[in-house]
Amino acid sequence: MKVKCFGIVKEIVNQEILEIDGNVKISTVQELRTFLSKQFPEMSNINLCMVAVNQSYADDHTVISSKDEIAIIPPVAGG
Amino acid sequence: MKVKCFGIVKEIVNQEILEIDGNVKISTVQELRTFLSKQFPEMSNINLCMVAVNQSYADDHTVISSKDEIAIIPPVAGG
Amino acid sequence: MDKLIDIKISDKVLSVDACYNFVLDQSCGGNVLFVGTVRDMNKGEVIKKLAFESYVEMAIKEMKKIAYSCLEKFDAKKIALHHRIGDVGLEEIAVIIAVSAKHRKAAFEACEFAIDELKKSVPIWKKEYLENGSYWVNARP
Amino acid sequence: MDKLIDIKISDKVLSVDACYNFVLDQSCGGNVLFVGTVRDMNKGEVIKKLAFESYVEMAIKEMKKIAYSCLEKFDAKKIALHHRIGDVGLEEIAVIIAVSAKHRKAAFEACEFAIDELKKSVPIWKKEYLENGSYWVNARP
Repeated sequence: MKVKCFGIVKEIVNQEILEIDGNVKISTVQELRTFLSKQFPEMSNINLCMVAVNQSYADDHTVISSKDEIAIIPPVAGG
Repeated sequence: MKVKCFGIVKEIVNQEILEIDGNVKISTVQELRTFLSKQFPEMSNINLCMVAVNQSYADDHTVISSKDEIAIIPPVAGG
Repeated sequence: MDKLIDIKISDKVLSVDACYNFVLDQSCGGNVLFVGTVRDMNKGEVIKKLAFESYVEMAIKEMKKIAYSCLEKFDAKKIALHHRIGDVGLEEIAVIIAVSAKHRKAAFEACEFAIDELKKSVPIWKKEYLENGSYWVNARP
Repeated sequence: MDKLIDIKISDKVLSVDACYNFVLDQSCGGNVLFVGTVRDMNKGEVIKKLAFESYVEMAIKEMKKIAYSCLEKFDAKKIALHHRIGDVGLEEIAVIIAVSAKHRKAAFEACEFAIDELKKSVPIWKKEYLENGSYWVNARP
Protein backbone atom coordinates (compact mmCIF):
# COMPACT_ATOMS: atom_id res chain seq x y z
CA MET A 1 0.00 0.00 0.00
CA LYS A 2 1.32 3.43 -0.99
CA VAL A 3 0.57 6.46 1.16
CA LYS A 4 1.21 10.02 -0.02
CA CYS A 5 2.76 12.27 2.61
CA PHE A 6 2.77 16.06 2.83
CA GLY A 7 4.09 18.85 5.03
CA ILE A 8 5.07 17.80 8.53
CA VAL A 9 4.15 14.16 7.80
CA LYS A 10 6.50 14.06 4.83
CA GLU A 11 9.28 15.27 7.10
CA ILE A 12 8.51 12.70 9.81
CA VAL A 13 8.47 9.72 7.47
CA ASN A 14 11.23 11.32 5.42
CA GLN A 15 9.68 10.46 2.08
CA GLU A 16 6.93 11.65 -0.23
CA ILE A 17 5.40 8.23 -0.71
CA LEU A 18 5.45 5.77 2.11
CA GLU A 19 5.35 2.14 0.96
CA ILE A 20 3.73 -0.22 3.45
CA ASP A 21 4.60 -3.88 3.05
CA GLY A 22 1.80 -5.95 1.49
CA ASN A 23 1.96 -8.41 4.39
CA VAL A 24 0.75 -5.78 6.85
CA LYS A 25 -3.03 -6.12 7.10
CA ILE A 26 -4.60 -2.67 6.69
CA SER A 27 -8.18 -2.67 5.50
CA THR A 28 -9.61 0.53 7.00
CA VAL A 29 -8.47 4.08 7.64
CA GLN A 30 -8.51 3.32 11.36
CA GLU A 31 -6.09 0.45 10.86
CA LEU A 32 -3.82 2.71 8.81
CA ARG A 33 -3.80 5.28 11.63
CA THR A 34 -2.92 2.61 14.19
CA PHE A 35 -0.12 1.26 12.02
CA LEU A 36 1.39 4.71 11.43
CA SER A 37 1.31 5.78 15.06
CA LYS A 38 3.13 2.58 16.02
CA GLN A 39 5.63 2.82 13.21
CA PHE A 40 6.37 6.52 13.73
CA PRO A 41 6.22 7.55 17.39
CA GLU A 42 6.50 11.18 16.30
CA MET A 43 3.04 10.78 14.78
CA SER A 44 1.39 10.39 18.15
CA ASN A 45 -0.84 13.27 17.04
CA ILE A 46 -1.86 11.39 13.92
CA ASN A 47 -5.48 11.93 14.96
CA LEU A 48 -5.07 15.61 14.08
CA CYS A 49 -4.48 14.48 10.51
CA MET A 50 -7.20 13.64 8.02
CA VAL A 51 -6.91 10.77 5.61
CA ALA A 52 -7.91 11.19 1.97
CA VAL A 53 -8.92 8.21 -0.13
CA ASN A 54 -9.01 8.77 -3.87
CA GLN A 55 -8.72 12.52 -3.27
CA SER A 56 -11.70 12.80 -0.93
CA TYR A 57 -11.69 13.08 2.85
CA ALA A 58 -12.45 9.70 4.39
CA ASP A 59 -13.59 8.66 7.85
CA ASP A 60 -12.10 6.00 10.09
CA HIS A 61 -14.43 3.29 8.81
CA THR A 62 -13.63 3.81 5.14
CA VAL A 63 -12.37 0.60 3.59
CA ILE A 64 -9.02 0.89 1.80
CA SER A 65 -6.87 -1.35 -0.32
CA SER A 66 -3.64 -1.03 -2.24
CA LYS A 67 -5.66 -0.01 -5.31
CA ASP A 68 -6.77 3.25 -3.64
CA GLU A 69 -4.92 6.54 -3.76
CA ILE A 70 -4.30 7.20 -0.07
CA ALA A 71 -2.89 10.35 1.49
CA ILE A 72 -2.26 11.64 5.01
CA ILE A 73 -3.47 15.24 5.30
CA PRO A 74 -1.91 17.10 8.24
CA PRO A 75 -3.80 20.21 9.44
CA VAL A 76 -4.12 22.42 6.36
CA ALA A 77 -2.87 25.99 6.32
CA GLY A 78 -3.56 27.50 2.92
CA GLY A 79 -4.34 31.13 2.21
CA MET B 1 -26.38 84.64 -2.52
CA LYS B 2 -25.00 81.94 -4.83
CA VAL B 3 -26.21 78.35 -4.58
CA LYS B 4 -24.44 75.44 -6.30
CA CYS B 5 -26.79 72.99 -7.97
CA PHE B 6 -26.16 69.35 -8.95
CA GLY B 7 -27.96 66.45 -10.59
CA ILE B 8 -31.74 66.73 -10.72
CA VAL B 9 -31.63 70.15 -9.00
CA LYS B 10 -29.33 71.54 -11.67
CA GLU B 11 -31.82 70.39 -14.28
CA ILE B 12 -34.79 71.93 -12.45
CA VAL B 13 -33.21 75.35 -11.99
CA ASN B 14 -31.50 74.98 -15.36
CA GLN B 15 -28.17 76.33 -14.16
CA GLU B 16 -25.11 75.20 -12.21
CA ILE B 17 -25.09 78.21 -9.92
CA LEU B 18 -28.33 79.81 -8.89
CA GLU B 19 -28.00 83.51 -8.02
CA ILE B 20 -30.52 84.71 -5.45
CA ASP B 21 -31.14 88.46 -5.40
CA GLY B 22 -29.49 90.20 -2.42
CA ASN B 23 -32.83 91.79 -1.51
CA VAL B 24 -34.34 88.42 -0.67
CA LYS B 25 -33.87 87.86 3.06
CA ILE B 26 -32.37 84.38 3.59
CA SER B 27 -30.46 83.89 6.82
CA THR B 28 -30.90 80.17 7.59
CA VAL B 29 -30.96 76.92 5.65
CA GLN B 30 -34.68 76.64 6.45
CA GLU B 31 -35.36 80.00 4.83
CA LEU B 32 -33.39 78.91 1.76
CA ARG B 33 -35.51 75.76 1.49
CA THR B 34 -38.72 77.79 1.75
CA PHE B 35 -37.53 80.25 -0.90
CA LEU B 36 -36.55 77.47 -3.32
CA SER B 37 -39.76 75.50 -2.97
CA LYS B 38 -41.80 78.66 -3.73
CA GLN B 39 -39.58 79.73 -6.61
CA PHE B 40 -39.41 76.26 -8.20
CA PRO B 41 -42.66 74.32 -7.76
CA GLU B 42 -40.90 71.23 -9.15
CA MET B 43 -38.80 71.29 -5.99
CA SER B 44 -41.74 70.40 -3.77
CA ASN B 45 -39.60 67.50 -2.58
CA ILE B 46 -36.78 69.85 -1.59
CA ASN B 47 -36.87 68.27 1.87
CA LEU B 48 -35.35 65.12 0.37
CA CYS B 49 -32.32 67.25 -0.45
CA MET B 50 -29.54 68.10 1.97
CA VAL B 51 -27.93 71.51 2.10
CA ALA B 52 -24.15 71.84 2.36
CA VAL B 53 -22.56 74.98 3.80
CA ASN B 54 -18.84 75.40 3.17
CA GLN B 55 -18.66 71.79 2.00
CA SER B 56 -20.22 70.28 5.12
CA TYR B 57 -23.75 69.02 5.62
CA ALA B 58 -25.82 71.63 7.47
CA ASP B 59 -29.09 71.44 9.36
CA ASP B 60 -32.11 73.69 8.96
CA HIS B 61 -30.99 76.07 11.70
CA THR B 62 -27.55 76.70 10.24
CA VAL B 63 -27.06 80.42 9.66
CA ILE B 64 -25.98 81.34 6.13
CA SER B 65 -24.90 84.47 4.34
CA SER B 66 -23.70 85.38 0.87
CA LYS B 67 -20.13 84.77 2.06
CA ASP B 68 -20.76 81.04 2.50
CA GLU B 69 -20.34 78.37 -0.14
CA ILE B 70 -23.83 76.92 -0.32
CA ALA B 71 -24.93 73.83 -2.26
CA ILE B 72 -28.13 71.84 -2.65
CA ILE B 73 -27.37 68.11 -2.40
CA PRO B 74 -30.10 65.94 -3.92
CA PRO B 75 -30.17 62.29 -2.76
CA VAL B 76 -26.70 60.95 -3.51
CA ALA B 77 -26.14 57.86 -5.67
CA GLY B 78 -22.44 57.18 -5.94
CA GLY B 79 -20.82 53.79 -6.26
CA MET C 1 5.37 58.23 7.50
CA ASP C 2 3.77 56.41 4.60
CA LYS C 3 0.65 57.90 3.11
CA LEU C 4 -2.20 55.82 4.49
CA ILE C 5 -5.11 57.00 2.36
CA ASP C 6 -5.44 57.60 -1.36
CA ILE C 7 -8.55 59.46 -2.54
CA LYS C 8 -9.32 60.17 -6.17
CA ILE C 9 -12.20 61.40 -8.33
CA SER C 10 -11.42 61.15 -12.01
CA ASP C 11 -13.04 61.26 -15.44
CA LYS C 12 -10.45 58.73 -16.67
CA VAL C 13 -10.60 54.92 -16.49
CA LEU C 14 -9.85 53.68 -12.95
CA SER C 15 -7.12 51.13 -12.21
CA VAL C 16 -7.55 48.13 -9.90
CA ASP C 17 -3.77 47.70 -9.93
CA ALA C 18 -3.14 51.26 -8.79
CA CYS C 19 -5.44 50.77 -5.79
CA TYR C 20 -4.00 47.36 -4.96
CA ASN C 21 -0.42 48.63 -5.18
CA PHE C 22 -1.26 51.60 -2.96
CA VAL C 23 -2.59 49.50 -0.08
CA LEU C 24 -0.01 46.69 -0.30
CA ASP C 25 2.05 46.73 2.91
CA GLN C 26 4.61 44.37 4.47
CA SER C 27 2.75 44.37 7.76
CA CYS C 28 -0.56 43.31 6.17
CA GLY C 29 -1.74 39.84 5.17
CA GLY C 30 -5.30 40.69 4.14
CA ASN C 31 -6.24 42.91 1.21
CA VAL C 32 -9.86 43.32 0.16
CA LEU C 33 -11.00 45.20 -2.92
CA PHE C 34 -14.49 46.20 -3.93
CA VAL C 35 -14.86 47.09 -7.60
CA GLY C 36 -18.22 48.51 -8.65
CA THR C 37 -18.90 48.08 -12.36
CA VAL C 38 -21.73 49.19 -14.63
CA ARG C 39 -24.20 46.40 -15.27
CA ASP C 40 -26.54 46.00 -18.22
CA MET C 41 -29.87 45.88 -16.36
CA ASN C 42 -31.46 47.63 -13.39
CA LYS C 43 -34.97 46.91 -12.12
CA GLY C 44 -35.87 45.25 -15.40
CA GLU C 45 -34.64 48.15 -17.57
CA VAL C 46 -31.80 47.85 -20.11
CA ILE C 47 -28.95 50.22 -19.22
CA LYS C 48 -26.95 51.77 -22.06
CA LYS C 49 -24.49 53.71 -19.90
CA LEU C 50 -24.26 55.72 -16.69
CA ALA C 51 -23.09 59.28 -16.10
CA PHE C 52 -21.74 60.41 -12.74
CA GLU C 53 -21.65 64.00 -11.56
CA SER C 54 -19.95 65.16 -8.37
CA TYR C 55 -19.52 68.14 -6.09
CA VAL C 56 -15.85 67.27 -6.27
CA GLU C 57 -14.30 69.37 -3.47
CA MET C 58 -16.89 68.23 -0.95
CA ALA C 59 -16.87 64.64 -2.22
CA ILE C 60 -13.12 64.45 -1.61
CA LYS C 61 -13.65 65.73 1.94
CA GLU C 62 -16.37 63.16 2.63
CA MET C 63 -14.27 60.35 1.15
CA LYS C 64 -11.35 61.34 3.40
CA LYS C 65 -13.64 61.20 6.45
CA ILE C 66 -14.77 57.71 5.47
CA ALA C 67 -11.19 56.60 4.84
CA TYR C 68 -9.88 57.79 8.20
CA SER C 69 -12.86 56.41 10.11
CA CYS C 70 -12.26 53.04 8.40
CA LEU C 71 -8.65 52.96 9.51
CA GLU C 72 -9.62 53.79 13.11
CA LYS C 73 -12.70 51.62 13.39
CA PHE C 74 -11.34 48.42 11.90
CA ASP C 75 -7.61 48.20 12.56
CA ALA C 76 -6.91 48.56 8.84
CA LYS C 77 -3.60 49.94 7.60
CA LYS C 78 -4.18 51.62 4.23
CA ILE C 79 -7.19 52.45 2.11
CA ALA C 80 -7.75 53.70 -1.43
CA LEU C 81 -11.07 55.16 -2.60
CA HIS C 82 -11.30 55.99 -6.30
CA HIS C 83 -14.50 57.17 -7.97
CA ARG C 84 -15.14 57.80 -11.64
CA ILE C 85 -17.17 60.74 -12.96
CA GLY C 86 -18.52 61.50 -16.43
CA ASP C 87 -19.87 58.87 -18.81
CA VAL C 88 -19.18 55.25 -17.82
CA GLY C 89 -19.97 52.37 -20.20
CA LEU C 90 -21.08 48.80 -19.47
CA GLU C 91 -18.49 46.73 -17.55
CA GLU C 92 -16.45 49.86 -16.85
CA ILE C 93 -15.49 50.66 -13.27
CA ALA C 94 -17.47 53.29 -11.35
CA VAL C 95 -15.72 52.87 -8.01
CA ILE C 96 -12.84 51.00 -6.40
CA ILE C 97 -12.25 50.57 -2.68
CA ALA C 98 -9.11 48.76 -1.55
CA VAL C 99 -8.18 48.09 2.07
CA SER C 100 -5.20 46.37 3.65
CA ALA C 101 -5.10 45.05 7.21
CA LYS C 102 -3.02 42.66 9.26
CA HIS C 103 -5.90 40.16 9.29
CA ARG C 104 -8.52 39.55 6.66
CA LYS C 105 -11.62 40.04 8.85
CA ALA C 106 -10.78 43.73 9.43
CA ALA C 107 -10.10 44.24 5.72
CA PHE C 108 -13.48 42.77 4.74
CA GLU C 109 -15.33 44.81 7.35
CA ALA C 110 -13.56 48.06 6.50
CA CYS C 111 -14.09 47.62 2.76
CA GLU C 112 -17.82 46.89 3.11
CA PHE C 113 -18.24 49.77 5.58
CA ALA C 114 -16.49 52.15 3.17
CA ILE C 115 -18.70 51.36 0.18
CA ASP C 116 -21.86 51.48 2.33
CA GLU C 117 -20.88 54.90 3.70
CA LEU C 118 -19.79 56.20 0.31
CA LYS C 119 -23.24 55.44 -1.05
CA LYS C 120 -24.86 57.28 1.85
CA SER C 121 -22.88 60.47 2.22
CA VAL C 122 -20.58 61.31 -0.69
CA PRO C 123 -22.05 63.96 -3.01
CA ILE C 124 -21.98 62.01 -6.25
CA TRP C 125 -25.01 61.52 -8.50
CA LYS C 126 -25.75 58.86 -11.07
CA LYS C 127 -27.81 59.20 -14.21
CA GLU C 128 -29.00 56.05 -15.94
CA TYR C 129 -29.31 56.10 -19.71
CA LEU C 130 -32.07 53.67 -20.69
CA GLU C 131 -33.59 52.88 -24.09
CA ASN C 132 -36.30 55.48 -23.60
CA GLY C 133 -34.52 58.32 -21.85
CA SER C 134 -32.28 59.16 -18.93
CA TYR C 135 -33.02 59.42 -15.22
CA TRP C 136 -31.22 60.55 -12.07
CA VAL C 137 -31.07 57.57 -9.74
CA ASN C 138 -32.85 58.04 -6.36
CA ALA C 139 -34.19 61.46 -7.38
CA ARG C 140 -37.88 62.17 -7.15
CA PRO C 141 -38.16 65.82 -8.18
CA MET D 1 -21.99 29.01 -21.87
CA ASP D 2 -19.32 31.12 -20.26
CA LYS D 3 -16.92 29.44 -17.88
CA LEU D 4 -18.07 30.43 -14.41
CA ILE D 5 -15.17 29.24 -12.27
CA ASP D 6 -11.42 29.59 -12.68
CA ILE D 7 -9.22 27.47 -10.39
CA LYS D 8 -5.46 27.60 -10.41
CA ILE D 9 -2.53 26.39 -8.32
CA SER D 10 0.77 27.75 -9.55
CA ASP D 11 4.40 28.22 -8.57
CA LYS D 12 4.45 31.46 -10.58
CA VAL D 13 3.49 34.96 -9.38
CA LEU D 14 -0.31 35.36 -9.22
CA SER D 15 -2.15 38.16 -11.05
CA VAL D 16 -4.90 40.28 -9.50
CA ASP D 17 -5.79 41.51 -12.98
CA ALA D 18 -6.23 37.99 -14.34
CA CYS D 19 -8.70 37.17 -11.55
CA TYR D 20 -10.54 40.48 -11.92
CA ASN D 21 -10.82 40.11 -15.68
CA PHE D 22 -12.10 36.57 -15.33
CA VAL D 23 -15.02 37.48 -13.07
CA LEU D 24 -15.97 40.75 -14.81
CA ASP D 25 -19.46 40.31 -16.29
CA GLN D 26 -21.99 42.67 -17.88
CA SER D 27 -24.74 41.40 -15.60
CA CYS D 28 -22.75 42.11 -12.42
CA GLY D 29 -22.28 45.37 -10.56
CA GLY D 30 -20.36 44.06 -7.54
CA ASN D 31 -16.89 42.54 -7.66
CA VAL D 32 -15.03 41.64 -4.49
CA LEU D 33 -11.44 40.43 -4.36
CA PHE D 34 -9.51 39.01 -1.46
CA VAL D 35 -5.74 39.06 -1.91
CA GLY D 36 -3.73 37.27 0.75
CA THR D 37 -0.13 38.51 0.95
CA VAL D 38 2.86 37.45 3.01
CA ARG D 39 3.39 39.72 5.99
CA ASP D 40 6.61 40.36 7.87
CA MET D 41 5.50 39.26 11.34
CA ASN D 42 3.39 36.48 12.83
CA LYS D 43 2.77 36.07 16.56
CA GLY D 44 5.74 38.29 17.35
CA GLU D 45 8.16 36.41 15.10
CA VAL D 46 9.91 37.97 12.10
CA ILE D 47 8.98 36.13 8.91
CA LYS D 48 11.59 35.86 6.16
CA LYS D 49 9.45 33.99 3.62
CA LEU D 50 6.78 31.31 3.37
CA ALA D 51 6.74 28.09 1.42
CA PHE D 52 3.51 26.41 0.37
CA GLU D 53 3.13 22.77 -0.48
CA SER D 54 -0.01 21.19 -1.90
CA TYR D 55 -1.64 17.89 -2.76
CA VAL D 56 -2.42 19.53 -6.05
CA GLU D 57 -4.97 17.18 -7.64
CA MET D 58 -7.06 17.02 -4.48
CA ALA D 59 -6.65 20.74 -3.76
CA ILE D 60 -8.06 21.56 -7.20
CA LYS D 61 -11.05 19.30 -6.47
CA GLU D 62 -11.67 20.96 -3.10
CA MET D 63 -11.32 24.44 -4.60
CA LYS D 64 -13.87 23.54 -7.30
CA LYS D 65 -16.32 22.38 -4.62
CA ILE D 66 -15.91 25.68 -2.77
CA ALA D 67 -16.32 27.66 -5.98
CA TYR D 68 -19.55 25.93 -7.02
CA SER D 69 -21.00 26.09 -3.53
CA CYS D 70 -20.27 29.86 -3.48
CA LEU D 71 -22.12 30.39 -6.73
CA GLU D 72 -25.13 28.46 -5.48
CA LYS D 73 -25.23 29.76 -1.93
CA PHE D 74 -24.79 33.48 -2.60
CA ASP D 75 -26.27 34.32 -6.00
CA ALA D 76 -22.80 35.09 -7.32
CA LYS D 77 -22.03 34.84 -11.04
CA LYS D 78 -18.33 34.01 -11.45
CA ILE D 79 -15.48 33.13 -9.13
CA ALA D 80 -11.71 32.77 -9.47
CA LEU D 81 -9.56 30.98 -6.86
CA HIS D 82 -5.81 31.12 -7.44
CA HIS D 83 -3.28 29.77 -4.95
CA ARG D 84 0.48 30.01 -5.06
CA ILE D 85 2.83 27.14 -4.12
CA GLY D 86 6.57 27.05 -3.57
CA ASP D 87 8.55 29.87 -1.96
CA VAL D 88 6.68 33.15 -1.51
CA GLY D 89 8.48 36.31 -0.37
CA LEU D 90 7.24 39.23 1.74
CA GLU D 91 4.43 41.23 0.11
CA GLU D 92 4.00 38.56 -2.53
CA ILE D 93 0.56 37.07 -3.13
CA ALA D 94 -0.28 33.67 -1.62
CA VAL D 95 -3.93 33.55 -2.66
CA ILE D 96 -6.48 35.51 -4.68
CA ILE D 97 -10.24 35.05 -4.56
CA ALA D 98 -12.38 37.14 -6.90
CA VAL D 99 -16.18 37.02 -7.05
CA SER D 100 -18.70 38.89 -9.19
CA ALA D 101 -22.38 39.21 -8.39
CA LYS D 102 -25.29 41.36 -9.44
CA HIS D 103 -25.26 43.09 -6.04
CA ARG D 104 -22.32 43.78 -3.77
CA LYS D 105 -23.66 42.07 -0.63
CA ALA D 106 -23.58 38.65 -2.31
CA ALA D 107 -20.09 39.27 -3.66
CA PHE D 108 -18.74 40.19 -0.20
CA GLU D 109 -20.40 37.17 1.44
CA ALA D 110 -19.26 34.74 -1.24
CA CYS D 111 -15.67 36.02 -1.19
CA GLU D 112 -15.36 35.80 2.60
CA PHE D 113 -17.00 32.35 2.63
CA ALA D 114 -14.58 31.13 -0.03
CA ILE D 115 -11.42 32.18 1.81
CA ASP D 116 -12.77 30.81 5.13
CA GLU D 117 -13.54 27.46 3.49
CA LEU D 118 -10.25 27.35 1.60
CA LYS D 119 -8.39 27.69 4.88
CA LYS D 120 -10.42 24.84 6.39
CA SER D 121 -10.50 22.17 3.73
CA VAL D 122 -8.04 22.65 0.88
CA PRO D 123 -4.93 20.44 1.23
CA ILE D 124 -2.29 23.15 1.18
CA TRP D 125 0.41 23.53 3.84
CA LYS D 126 2.41 26.57 4.84
CA LYS D 127 5.92 26.63 6.23
CA GLU D 128 7.14 29.80 7.93
CA TYR D 129 10.82 30.66 7.64
CA LEU D 130 11.82 32.59 10.74
CA GLU D 131 15.21 33.89 11.89
CA ASN D 132 15.86 30.73 13.88
CA GLY D 133 14.44 28.01 11.69
CA SER D 134 11.36 26.94 9.77
CA TYR D 135 8.05 25.56 11.00
CA TRP D 136 4.92 24.05 9.46
CA VAL D 137 2.01 26.27 10.46
CA ASN D 138 -0.75 24.57 12.54
CA ALA D 139 1.23 21.35 12.74
CA ARG D 140 1.96 19.81 16.13
CA PRO D 141 3.85 16.63 15.27
